[in-house]
Amino acid sequence: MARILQLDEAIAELVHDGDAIALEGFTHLIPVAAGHEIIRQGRKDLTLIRMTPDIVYDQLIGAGCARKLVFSWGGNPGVGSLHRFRDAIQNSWPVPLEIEEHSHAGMANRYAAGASGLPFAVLRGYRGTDLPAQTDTIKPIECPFTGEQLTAVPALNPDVGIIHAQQADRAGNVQMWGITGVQKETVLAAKRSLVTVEEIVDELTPRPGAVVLPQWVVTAVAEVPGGAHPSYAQGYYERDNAYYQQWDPIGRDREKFADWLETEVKRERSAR
Amino acid sequence: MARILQLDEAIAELVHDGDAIALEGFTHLIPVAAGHEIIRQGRKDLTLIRMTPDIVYDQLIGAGCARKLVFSWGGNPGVGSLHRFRDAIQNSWPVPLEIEEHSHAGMANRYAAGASGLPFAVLRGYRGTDLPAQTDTIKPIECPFTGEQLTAVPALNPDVGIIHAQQADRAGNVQMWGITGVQKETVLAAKRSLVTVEEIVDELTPRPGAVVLPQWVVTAVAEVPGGAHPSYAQGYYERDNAYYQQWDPIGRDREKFADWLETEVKRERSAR
Amino acid sequence: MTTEFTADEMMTVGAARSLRDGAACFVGIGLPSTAANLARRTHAPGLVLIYESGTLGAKPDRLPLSIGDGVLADTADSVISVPEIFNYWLQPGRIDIGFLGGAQVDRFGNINTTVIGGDYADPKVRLPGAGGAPEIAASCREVLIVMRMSPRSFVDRLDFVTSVGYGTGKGDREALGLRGRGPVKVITDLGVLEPDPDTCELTLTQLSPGATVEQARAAAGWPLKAVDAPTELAPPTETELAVLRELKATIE
Amino acid sequence: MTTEFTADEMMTVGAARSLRDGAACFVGIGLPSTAANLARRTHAPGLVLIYESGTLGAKPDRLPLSIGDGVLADTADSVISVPEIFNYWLQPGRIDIGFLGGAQVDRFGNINTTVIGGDYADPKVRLPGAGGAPEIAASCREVLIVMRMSPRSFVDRLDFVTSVGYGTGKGDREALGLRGRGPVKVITDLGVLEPDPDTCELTLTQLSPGATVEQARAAAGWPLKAVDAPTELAPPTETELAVLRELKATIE
Repeated sequence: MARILQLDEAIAELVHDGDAIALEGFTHLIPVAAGHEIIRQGRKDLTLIRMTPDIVYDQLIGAGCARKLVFSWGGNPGVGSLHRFRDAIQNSWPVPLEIEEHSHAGMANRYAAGASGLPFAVLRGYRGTDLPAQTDTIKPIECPFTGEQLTAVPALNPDVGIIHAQQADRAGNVQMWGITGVQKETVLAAKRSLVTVEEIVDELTPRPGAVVLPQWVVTAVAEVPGGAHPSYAQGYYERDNAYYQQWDPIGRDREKFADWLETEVKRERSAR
Repeated sequence: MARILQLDEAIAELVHDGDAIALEGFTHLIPVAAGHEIIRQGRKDLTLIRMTPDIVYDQLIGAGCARKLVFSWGGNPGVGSLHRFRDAIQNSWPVPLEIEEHSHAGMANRYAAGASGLPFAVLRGYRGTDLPAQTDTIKPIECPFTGEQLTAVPALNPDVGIIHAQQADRAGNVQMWGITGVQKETVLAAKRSLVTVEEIVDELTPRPGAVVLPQWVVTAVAEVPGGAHPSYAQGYYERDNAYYQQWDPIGRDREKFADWLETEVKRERSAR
Repeated sequence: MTTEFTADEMMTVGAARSLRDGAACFVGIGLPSTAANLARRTHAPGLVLIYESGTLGAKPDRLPLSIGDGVLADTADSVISVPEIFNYWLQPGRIDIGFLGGAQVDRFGNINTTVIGGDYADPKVRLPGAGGAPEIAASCREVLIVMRMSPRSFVDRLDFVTSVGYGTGKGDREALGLRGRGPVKVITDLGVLEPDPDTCELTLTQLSPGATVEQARAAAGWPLKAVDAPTELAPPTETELAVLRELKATIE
Repeated sequence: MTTEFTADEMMTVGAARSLRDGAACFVGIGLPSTAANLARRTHAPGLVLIYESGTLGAKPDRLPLSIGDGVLADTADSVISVPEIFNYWLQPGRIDIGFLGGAQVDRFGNINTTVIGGDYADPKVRLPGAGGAPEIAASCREVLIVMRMSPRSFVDRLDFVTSVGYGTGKGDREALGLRGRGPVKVITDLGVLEPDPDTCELTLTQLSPGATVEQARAAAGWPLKAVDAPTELAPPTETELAVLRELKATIE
């Protein structure tokens, strides 16, 4: 049932203003090109969901696409802060940004509950921390058998789940390998899904450690070689660590960021 | 940390009278040889846990090893009833058998909760059925966010989890492939674990679809070629469908069963 | 000229015809697996077969002998754990069609596969139990029930409710939070029953070739309703029969 | 003759020495990863490295640059999903040792990695947030905290409790249902703090070579307790330093 689309077609069709969207990929296979296409198409009022908002979310936030961020760790890994994120929270620039903050375990369980068709998940987490006081979506729950106090978090069911994978076949079956994070859960929890892939192949060859998403749970597949850059795609290319470093001064400065938006994101389009 | 033991040593050391034990394997990789060794060692008062109690549990029950069965589907697949199981329930022969009955989804979630260190799991299940009235370990639970009514089941944490796998290496890392059911959860949920394997190899070669259990979560490994017979071990041998057929008349008759115990189970020992 | 066929063959063919191409189908062993594999080889090559052992998209080249047959794992798009098959795939309602059978069914499509006679603690007959059925009945978008009709199996009152169809009637599924539509067809040797749109009571809507409404009524343990003029099911085609028999031959 | 070494090198070596051979260790990027890989190359070849990206038993031949570095997946015993790493592996308490750092720590080993100054809605400094830390702090059998001492980071009162050490003192962890032991050591550039057995208050028990109790007290934002005669940490050995520097060279 998955349709093979161009990236711009897929974003135009699947992502609407006001949607809650999740771009996932844990260090590996981050769907950056899809994020840039969302910026190019000028989407607004998005709720951005992601365990580890990093550069691509800093860019979406700086471009004014987001009204809310749901997350568990926000930073430029190994480099420092996300300055567009901070500017949005602290100065409402370019638009105000609401946040809903969790831990990794909480976010992972929220996706798993979403994928499972349950309204909530139970975990041992958050107890004794200051997070529950700031986040409505963390509540205590009691074990009906032992009386023990645990924590409940509501399911995440994004309007659109977007991930990047190494391969799809022509029917839209997807295969990814290496670190696969919460990508399966993101697609299964979402109402609609887009998988950008390094390449479309005639046949998927089973591989150790591979995660396969059958075509009938994927809405659309777009072939976007290099679509995870500056993150990496195991078997295709390495992480571009310099890009992460170079982002820091750009992100720090509104003007440099505006230039980046004008030149880099537009350049990418013409390169496609 | 896994120790490589002989099967009889492993059972002697790990399985005690009165323990709750789970032998898992979903059609594939059923740890039958381990079950027979438990019969040979004459364990008593066991709580036997298994989603699909089939021949090996019929044998353990008929041999008088069990006082309780926790299960979700009891039958000789494709053949018919488990007669030793019925004789125990209906006639307390050779000893009374208590039952705790669930659905597959409930049992799978109970193992998953056990593996997750949670006291219970939540699922959409059992509602409207007569099971909750017969089973103490099914309770309603309300979503703290939506108010929706769901079902809670308590975690399973067997004293001993026993599975069969294709391979282990000399450090006790285990690899299995094909249909792997709830075997990972069984080992992770159990206080102690035994993995019988077709062979111990110098090095595990990663395979598509393989599940790996690292040595530090396995208590003991025993090399038992053919240890899943009459079920099958993918890549090693096929299911012995005739054995399942032939079990029916043996299981139906107390005397034939007694003969089987005397001859077959003892014969197996001398064959090892 | 039509070839001779058995009532079981008609049931299997009827079940197979109910499977849309491209649908994802939760398959149990026996008739459902035969019907699904027949459909995949005839009108529904894109049917997605899912077995509760964790095989997604199995494409067996012979009939599997068990739900955990190696041929299923060998030919699947993906093999996943049993907790995952129930939690990520069945429970959220992403599977289109589930097959169920049982020892007893009632007029609202509720099913018993647990105990018959006596009471739960001391039954006359102890059946295998629930297995995956309660959650298949709850969560598949649609359920197909396949059972031979007889007054002992189509009963006025179940001895035990293992899996819920329409409960005590229309609206019960919603009240219980069951999100699938429930049993949309009961395929029997004598014909097909479908829930009445207003009451959800199973009603005879189609007859197998040669069967009559009276036969069907005699085979039900409650006063079976029937539509005014049940249609007659088309007999198995030559192709359906040939493929079905070829499939069955692989397991004999 | 001893080689010159930096305070950071001493911290890393101190952290590495705290890792028992055969232990399963939940590793974050940076100093913890360096320490764990140093330990694996010196006294603890059987150390099991677990990264929250889902790599169980990674054996990287160079220092990974991120917790999701490809070298971790390539060399792991098994790569699993992120929900699984938290639910099946961290939460049940099967991981022996977790490393944590932070912007602020208090006298009971509670940690802040969320906000500094102002309030939550309008902070002076917005930090990355929780990540895996709260559940690492809750569920690892033991926690090692590694942080440089300064009055800005070793504070009397946290601006935000992201991860719980001993809460407000002895007994709090049990009352909260946190099943790991909590922070057993805080490894700093000046020495090592350990919880007092009676009160769980962090107490200076060991000094880095050349450091003094007075220096440590000046670097803490609360009146730091110290045992009567803190032992002095052995300086890094030639081997430790050589291996450490070789490791660091792989990422420069």
